[in-house]
Amino acid sequence: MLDAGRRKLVEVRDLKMYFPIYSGLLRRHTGDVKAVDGVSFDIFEGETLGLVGESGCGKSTVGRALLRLYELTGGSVVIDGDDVAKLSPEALRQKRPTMQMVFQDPQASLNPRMTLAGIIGEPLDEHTSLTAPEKLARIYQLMDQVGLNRNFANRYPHEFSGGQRQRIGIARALALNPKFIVCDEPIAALDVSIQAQVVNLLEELQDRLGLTYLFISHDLSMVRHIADRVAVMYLGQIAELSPRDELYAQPLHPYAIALLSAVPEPDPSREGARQRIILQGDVPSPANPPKGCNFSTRCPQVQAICHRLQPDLIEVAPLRFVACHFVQPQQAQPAGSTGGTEATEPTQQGVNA
Amino acid sequence: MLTFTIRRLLLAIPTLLFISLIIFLLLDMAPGSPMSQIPLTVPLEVRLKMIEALGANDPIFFRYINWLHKFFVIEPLHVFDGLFGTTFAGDSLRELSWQSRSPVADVIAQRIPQTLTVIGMSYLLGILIALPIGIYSAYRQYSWFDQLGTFISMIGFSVPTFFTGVLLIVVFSVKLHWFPSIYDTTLKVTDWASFGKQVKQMTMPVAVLGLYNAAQISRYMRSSMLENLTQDYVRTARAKGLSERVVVLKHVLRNSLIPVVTVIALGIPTIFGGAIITEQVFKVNGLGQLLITAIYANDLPMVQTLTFIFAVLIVLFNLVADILYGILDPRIRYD
Amino acid sequence: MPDGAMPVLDVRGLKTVFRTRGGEVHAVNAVSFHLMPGELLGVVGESGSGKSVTMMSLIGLLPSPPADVREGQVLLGGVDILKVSPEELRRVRGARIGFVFQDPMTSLNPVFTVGNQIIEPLRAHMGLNKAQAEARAVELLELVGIPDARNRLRSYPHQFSGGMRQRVMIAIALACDPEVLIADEPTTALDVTIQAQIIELVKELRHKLGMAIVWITHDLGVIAGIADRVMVMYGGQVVEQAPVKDLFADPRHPYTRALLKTIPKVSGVREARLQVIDGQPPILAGAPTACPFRARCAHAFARCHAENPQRRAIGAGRVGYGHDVACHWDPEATDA
Amino acid sequence: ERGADGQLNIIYWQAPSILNPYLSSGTKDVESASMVLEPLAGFNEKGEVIPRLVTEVPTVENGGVSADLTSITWKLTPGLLWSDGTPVTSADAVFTWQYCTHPEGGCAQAARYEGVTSVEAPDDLTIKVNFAAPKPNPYQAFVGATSPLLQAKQFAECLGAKAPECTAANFGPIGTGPFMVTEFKTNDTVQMVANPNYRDPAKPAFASVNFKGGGDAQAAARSVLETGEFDYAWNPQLAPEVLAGMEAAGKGKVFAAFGTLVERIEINMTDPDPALPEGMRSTAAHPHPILSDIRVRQALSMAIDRNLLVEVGYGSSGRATCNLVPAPELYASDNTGCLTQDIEGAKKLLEEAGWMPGADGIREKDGKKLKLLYQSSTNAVRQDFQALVKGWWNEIGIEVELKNVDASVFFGGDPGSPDTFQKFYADVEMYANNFDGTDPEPYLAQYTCEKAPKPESQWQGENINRFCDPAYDALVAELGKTGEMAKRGEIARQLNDMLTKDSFVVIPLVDRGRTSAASNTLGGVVMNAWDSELWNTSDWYRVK
Amino acid sequence: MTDLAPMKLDEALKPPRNQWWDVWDQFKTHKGALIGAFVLGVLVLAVVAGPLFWRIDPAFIEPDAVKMIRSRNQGFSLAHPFGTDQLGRDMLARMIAGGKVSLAVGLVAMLISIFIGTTIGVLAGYFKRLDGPLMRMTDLFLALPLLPLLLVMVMLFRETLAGMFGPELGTFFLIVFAIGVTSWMQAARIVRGEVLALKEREFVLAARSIGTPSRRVILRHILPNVMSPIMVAATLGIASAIITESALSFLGLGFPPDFPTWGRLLFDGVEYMTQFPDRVIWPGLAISLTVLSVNYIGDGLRDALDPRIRGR
Ligand SMILES: Nc1ncnc2c1ncn2[C@@H]1O[C@H](COP(=O)(O)OP(=O)(O)OP(=O)(O)O)[C@@H](O)[C@H]1O
Ligand SMILES: Nc1ncnc2c1ncn2[C@@H]1O[C@H](COP(=O)(O)OP(=O)(O)OP(=O)(O)O)[C@@H](O)[C@H]1O
Ligand SMILES: [Mg+2]
Ligand SMILES: [Mg+2]
Repeated sequence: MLDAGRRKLVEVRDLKMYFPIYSGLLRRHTGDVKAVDGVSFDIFEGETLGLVGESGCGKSTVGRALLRLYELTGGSVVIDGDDVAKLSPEALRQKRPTMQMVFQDPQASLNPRMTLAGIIGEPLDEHTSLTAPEKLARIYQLMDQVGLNRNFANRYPHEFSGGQRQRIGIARALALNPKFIVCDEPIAALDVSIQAQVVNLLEELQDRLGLTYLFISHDLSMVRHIADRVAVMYLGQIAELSPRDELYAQPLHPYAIALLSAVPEPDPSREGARQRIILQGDVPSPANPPKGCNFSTRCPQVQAICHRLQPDLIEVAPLRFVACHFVQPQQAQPAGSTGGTEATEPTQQGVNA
Repeated sequence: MLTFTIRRLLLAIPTLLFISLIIFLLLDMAPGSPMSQIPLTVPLEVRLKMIEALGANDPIFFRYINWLHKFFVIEPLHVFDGLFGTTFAGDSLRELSWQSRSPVADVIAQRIPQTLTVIGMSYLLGILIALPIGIYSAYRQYSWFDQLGTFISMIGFSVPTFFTGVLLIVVFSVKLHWFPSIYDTTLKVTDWASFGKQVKQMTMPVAVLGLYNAAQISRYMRSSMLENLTQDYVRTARAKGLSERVVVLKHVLRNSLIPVVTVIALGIPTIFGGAIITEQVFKVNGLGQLLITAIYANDLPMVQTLTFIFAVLIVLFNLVADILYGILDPRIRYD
Repeated sequence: MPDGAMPVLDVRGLKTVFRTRGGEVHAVNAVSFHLMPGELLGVVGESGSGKSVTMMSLIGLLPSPPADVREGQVLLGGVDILKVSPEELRRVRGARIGFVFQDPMTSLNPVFTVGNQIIEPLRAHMGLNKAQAEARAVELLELVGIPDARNRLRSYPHQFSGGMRQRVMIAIALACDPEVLIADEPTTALDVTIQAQIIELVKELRHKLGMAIVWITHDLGVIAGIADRVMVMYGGQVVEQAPVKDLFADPRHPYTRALLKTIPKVSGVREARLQVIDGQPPILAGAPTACPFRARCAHAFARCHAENPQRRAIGAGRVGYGHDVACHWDPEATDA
Repeated sequence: ERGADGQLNIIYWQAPSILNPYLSSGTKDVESASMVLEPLAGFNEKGEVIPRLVTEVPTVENGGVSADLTSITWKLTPGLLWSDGTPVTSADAVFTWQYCTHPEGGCAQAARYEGVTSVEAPDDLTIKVNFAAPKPNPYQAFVGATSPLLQAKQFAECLGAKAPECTAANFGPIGTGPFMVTEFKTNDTVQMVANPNYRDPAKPAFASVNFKGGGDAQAAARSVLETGEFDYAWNPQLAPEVLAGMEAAGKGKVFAAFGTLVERIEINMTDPDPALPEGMRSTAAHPHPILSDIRVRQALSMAIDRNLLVEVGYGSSGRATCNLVPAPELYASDNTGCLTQDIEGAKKLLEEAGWMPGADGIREKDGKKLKLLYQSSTNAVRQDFQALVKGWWNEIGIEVELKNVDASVFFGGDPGSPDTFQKFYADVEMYANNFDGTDPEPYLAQYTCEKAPKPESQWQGENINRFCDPAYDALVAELGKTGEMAKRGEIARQLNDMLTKDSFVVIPLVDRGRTSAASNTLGGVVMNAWDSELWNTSDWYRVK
Repeated sequence: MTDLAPMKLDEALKPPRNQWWDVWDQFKTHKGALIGAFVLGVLVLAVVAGPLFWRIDPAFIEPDAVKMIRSRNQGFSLAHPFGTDQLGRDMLARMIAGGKVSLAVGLVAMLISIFIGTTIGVLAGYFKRLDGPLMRMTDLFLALPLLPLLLVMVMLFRETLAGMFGPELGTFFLIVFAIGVTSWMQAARIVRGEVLALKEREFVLAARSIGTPSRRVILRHILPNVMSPIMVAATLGIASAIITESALSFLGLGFPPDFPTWGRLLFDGVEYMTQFPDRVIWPGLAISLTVLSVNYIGDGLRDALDPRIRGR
């Protein structure tokens, strides 16, 4: 499925996005919220990369930084050959049509005072010089594409259901025939029965138009459904980046393990039998991340080294990248044994503690 | 919070210096001279001499620096001397009004009490009236009470105080003889009788201004309440089984008051600015009247000082509003 | 399920209507259910199906106007609390029925300390003095697993993470040892690891305190993990009701079936395309005269358009106590 | 009996800002101070000089004034005391003179001591004032409320540049008047009590005075006439019918006295055209294209019904006048020719001047419209006058544009402002002026050529209308040399006529009286237009 | 998947229409706004068309002295329904003439002040760099003494404007400009606050992700959403502009003195209040009616501009 010869559409290297904290009498720059702290990954053309992690770990920031909605603190983001981080404003504007975004909250991301036609038409106004009838035709075409009734063109966002609103957002993203779309939790605010509609639509469009997605979500089951590869983020860094099936079958990073175990299954028989790993404590503040491994404060398998050294994201198995001291290339075994009950015991395998 | 405050105060200094310069230039540019109220019978040469004696002919830059020096060095020293009986100020020349030739600071200090009592009272009264009205209007939105409130506050906005003030005087002083039409600034409250007198003479100006302020603040209160009445935590409070009174007057009110309190704080400098027309109508002779007479007489030192104090208050109460916000709303922290 | 025991809460034929400019919205339509002591009833259904309105109608939390609780009885310990005076109802709220709301971010008053908000119902209902109430508040916070409870009493909600706030909400709901706890989507806004923490907490508390719980959610996964019995709502009505195992094993209503299929799984076979329920949720204008699901139902037939189906029992048992469904279509008949 | 009548309440709607008339010549300041500070002699309601601190008024006849008119000698009444109990001596007068003539002092009353070379005190009670040149009118220094005696002891440290720093003295001068200050709040109130050392032990009748300032004319009038809160209100300048309505309440009356204050229209003899470069506008280099013609000016005057103006604006406190100097009798010309309105005559004059009615009723000449800009200061009565005069001028075919300017700007004299009355960037303007005391010489001398405001002199100058006639200048010079009263009167009348009925560069409208409102319970009020109107507060009493 | 398949186009497709029609449709349903619009319409009509029917010149004074004296201060009569003033001028004609000025000044000055306030508020809220300087400038304007400021403006611009547009129009521009320039601060403060919040909303981010330049983000997304506080400021602005104008003309900074305005008529009338109360009642009523109706129109417009409220 992931042949090495496929073209990399997006290459992210050591992406850093810090939000400055100013304090003191003279508003001196005293620290940073390290929302994203050195993230590297590639997205191949036509693939969907899932990005999961708990709230506040920096997923949205990665997505936004990719499209340069923020000015990056460091690193490079090459999309289709151009380093987005270094483009001039005008060049960036020219580049915008190739990369688009679908937002988390369909209500919030639509201007309540614009009609559907106005919203979908906005990118056309900005980047094309279509005549009014051509524009209208294109709007209708887009509406058809995402399954919105043409009669809705004059309606306002509040007159739509959540699923329909998200379709508007998708239509807007599609308007300029982008190659790459960042979907920032496009389904989180939607009802279950509508989530499926939107996910199906995204998949269908991908098949039809050959789109590339970065699919951000904290719904692991949905990511499993849609993504080809999945990156698990924790506190501004990638903990694990693996092909989907391998990850769900056998997560390697302790955080990935805990995360997957926490997902409830809609099946009482299995749900009752499952062992959950309940993480203790809260996520540390990204303004003041722990020394060493970011996950060291909550990790069930924490050891002394974790508090000292920050693990690198290394390829432990073909196409599987993990940032954990206890997961090393020679044996792609999950950190700790699979049994949740023993989770607190440090793993013996392959680690010379 | 403390560093925030200090930082803002430090930042305020260049701002205020700039403002003072602008005011100075503006006043200097304004037409009119300190001689405008001197009778035409005074011959020209005498006028020129008088202007020279006032120092109004010195170069503007010199006058500005001079003013700054007096305002920031000499006057504070005098205040210090006055408080502690020291003599740091020596006999350096204080900032003198061109009109009365007395130190500007003394005149202002003399005016503050009556302005504060009358205008301050009316502001207080306005708040006291406005809050319950705003709360109830919002709680019963679109009820007749609410509609009437809107109507009256709109009238309150649209009818100027020079009209309402005179109307009150005609009705209550001339026709009914209930209240004096002229405010006695020399009245000292020493016993119940003089207190009664004071209350009597304050009634009308306070009422006129109070109603005007009330109209304004009640609008803010209402919209703020409306916003908070539909919040989720109100439902939580009800689900806890709290009585309606506690829900509205504790949970909703506390949240609604936050923006209103800051609006009120931002309005306080206007108290010190005096209500020029109201003071004039009721002859209160507070800071507003002082400013207007000084402007008419082109008394630059007085106008400059008053306006600058006003600017300081505006900047200060901007800060106070921010700090109040931080105190009242635990979500906001300045550091 | 303790058969023959008295239900703590028995709701019969509840009907709630909103009066709006565009006409009446029949948000809750003849909803009946009961709750046994110590039982956890899961309520699922898509957005707008009337789950929240049903629960809020019970204890008069809906603003009136526009809401109007028209018909029905809500028997709490045998007393119809829809008929009692506002003052008495107030004494039920918080004291005998605890409520946990969906959004932990906005459901706590941002300007009062957490302690203050926990103490409020304690003082209102149990007549504790300040010191006693505080002691009890510490106990409660410890119960819901907030470390350093004594100090955290003085914190404000924004100083807590979402999961901690939701725990505080639960602590408030539990404050007066209510017989019934109604949790309206308590974990929807939280992410999975925190959700898992909360679910563990509720399971534990149920065992400790033995109260009856209504748990509203969209997430069938959560239901599968904790519920004893499940009630499925659609279009303001109860369309299916069954013990949790039965429901997942043998869903009867087409909506329930569709719902179970739309959800992707974390394990097992990965489906190529997700099932979707086509069409839009019904508009609840006017009293229902037909099945609310008819427009989206693959099995709809003439009767569905003419008559609103009544709940009928599947197999043995009364409606409401075993497995029941409100549908004209009989899968066994057709499948056969 | 002193102090028997309780409190006297006076309201001035312009509040006094200082009680030293040498530092401010504002009416409010001079008059409030006049209850405390006294000159050697004053004027009575007829304009006659009366003794105050001296035994008699010196004249040439009684030898007090030297025959060559170069000195005047005053004899203080023996035994006079300041309110602090110290004796009044001639040294105080010498000091007062020094005080006001100090080069750095900026004395507001310096004009009063003009021409005085020295003031001598040969003994404690004798004051000799020497003049540089013969002074036909020697009653300037130490005469009238504007040049009272200061106590040398109190002001000793306040000479010259130090004058403004003596706030305590300026706010509470020690005087010889019937009252002494107990508290002064600048621009607000003055509290006074009867002076225990006042020379007449029976006076004043009032024990204390509450002198309130601020507000507006209407409120002041109301407080006396309608509510009775105050006994005396200064200058209740209100529409006559409003004032009449207030008087109807029966609590008080309005008093008027006529002096020399004349409301007039001044004609701009130079061209104020905005098209002219700055520095050329309203200067003698460019005579006025329309108003240089005397027939037009006369027509303007003839079209005005002065009696109606009086009726509308002043009622009993005004009189129609054709003279710039309406009083005293000696100097007042008998000119009444303008009092009857003559619209037809005015029209005829304009036609003679070549101004023919145009299509829209506006007269034209050589394609130029007869259009005037008429400015005045902001004041309700003046605006009514403007409206009325505009109506009449319209009637005779003149288009009029009105403009009003805030008084503080109009009279402010700021050379930077285009709106001052000196700059006169308008065709005609209206204001009132008068002269101090009874001698019109300096007043008439204002209209000499060299006194025209011009850019070179920063637009300072008193010859507002830029009238320039060598004959007039010569006559003014002659007046300055003439000592004989009858002759002086004749010359003055001639000068007055040259400005008014001979040339119509000044169009006098109304001789405005001074008014005040006094309660019916206040006795002894005698309005005085020649001196402070509070000149005889020592005689005021409560009517029981 | 009926929902996803291309829909049959059942009705004849209406092309997207101008959204102002929707605003109007909603506005029509707001009762208060309609009454307000009606009253304001009547007032505007009265002052615009009034002179056609009521042909008395507002400045006309009986030239004949005797007649003039008799015509002063009259009460109601058929010849003068609103009576006459102290110079015998017809009050109705003056009310009509005054209304024209007052309404025009109120509206235009309000527009200017709202325009400045909104611009400053939006810029300060949207561009972080401008925030500090612009807000300090707001403080400065709040602190500046109004009267000297106006005097300076009059001094600097009166002649030039009068030269360009004639005395009346020139004064009009000067006055509306003066009032506008000195009354925008409140609006700026409010708008800035709103913009700061709006800027963080996702739809603004969405517009940026499309590549919409800041200028159009502001015009298209920010401005329409700060409409409602602007409306409130605008309603209050009209009232204060009308009153301020009267204060200005009283100070001689305003229109030529024979030019009636409502504010000035009210001010002048106060002197005669006890004897001829109708002299204050008419202008007072006119001002209040204007302000009230503008307020209700503002309410209606605010609702109409908000599509979420629309159609409820
Ligand atoms: N503009 C900003 N200024 C300062 N801090 C920010 C800003 N935006 C985000 N952060 C911080 O950066 C961190 C990552 O935020 P981000 O929104 O990327 O999280 P997320 O993974 O998308 O979370 P969620 O699932 O809740 O959307 C958070 O701690 C957040 O508080
Ligand atoms: N105040 C109201 N006025 C009118 N209709 C209302 C009101 N509140 C709720 N409704 C309607 O009642 C119906 C039921 O709403 P309810 O909130 O109970 O849904 P829910 O099942 O809780 O949905 P969710 O899962 O989104 O919370 C909805 O159709 C809703 O539109
Ligand atoms: Mg996010
Ligand atoms: Mg709900």
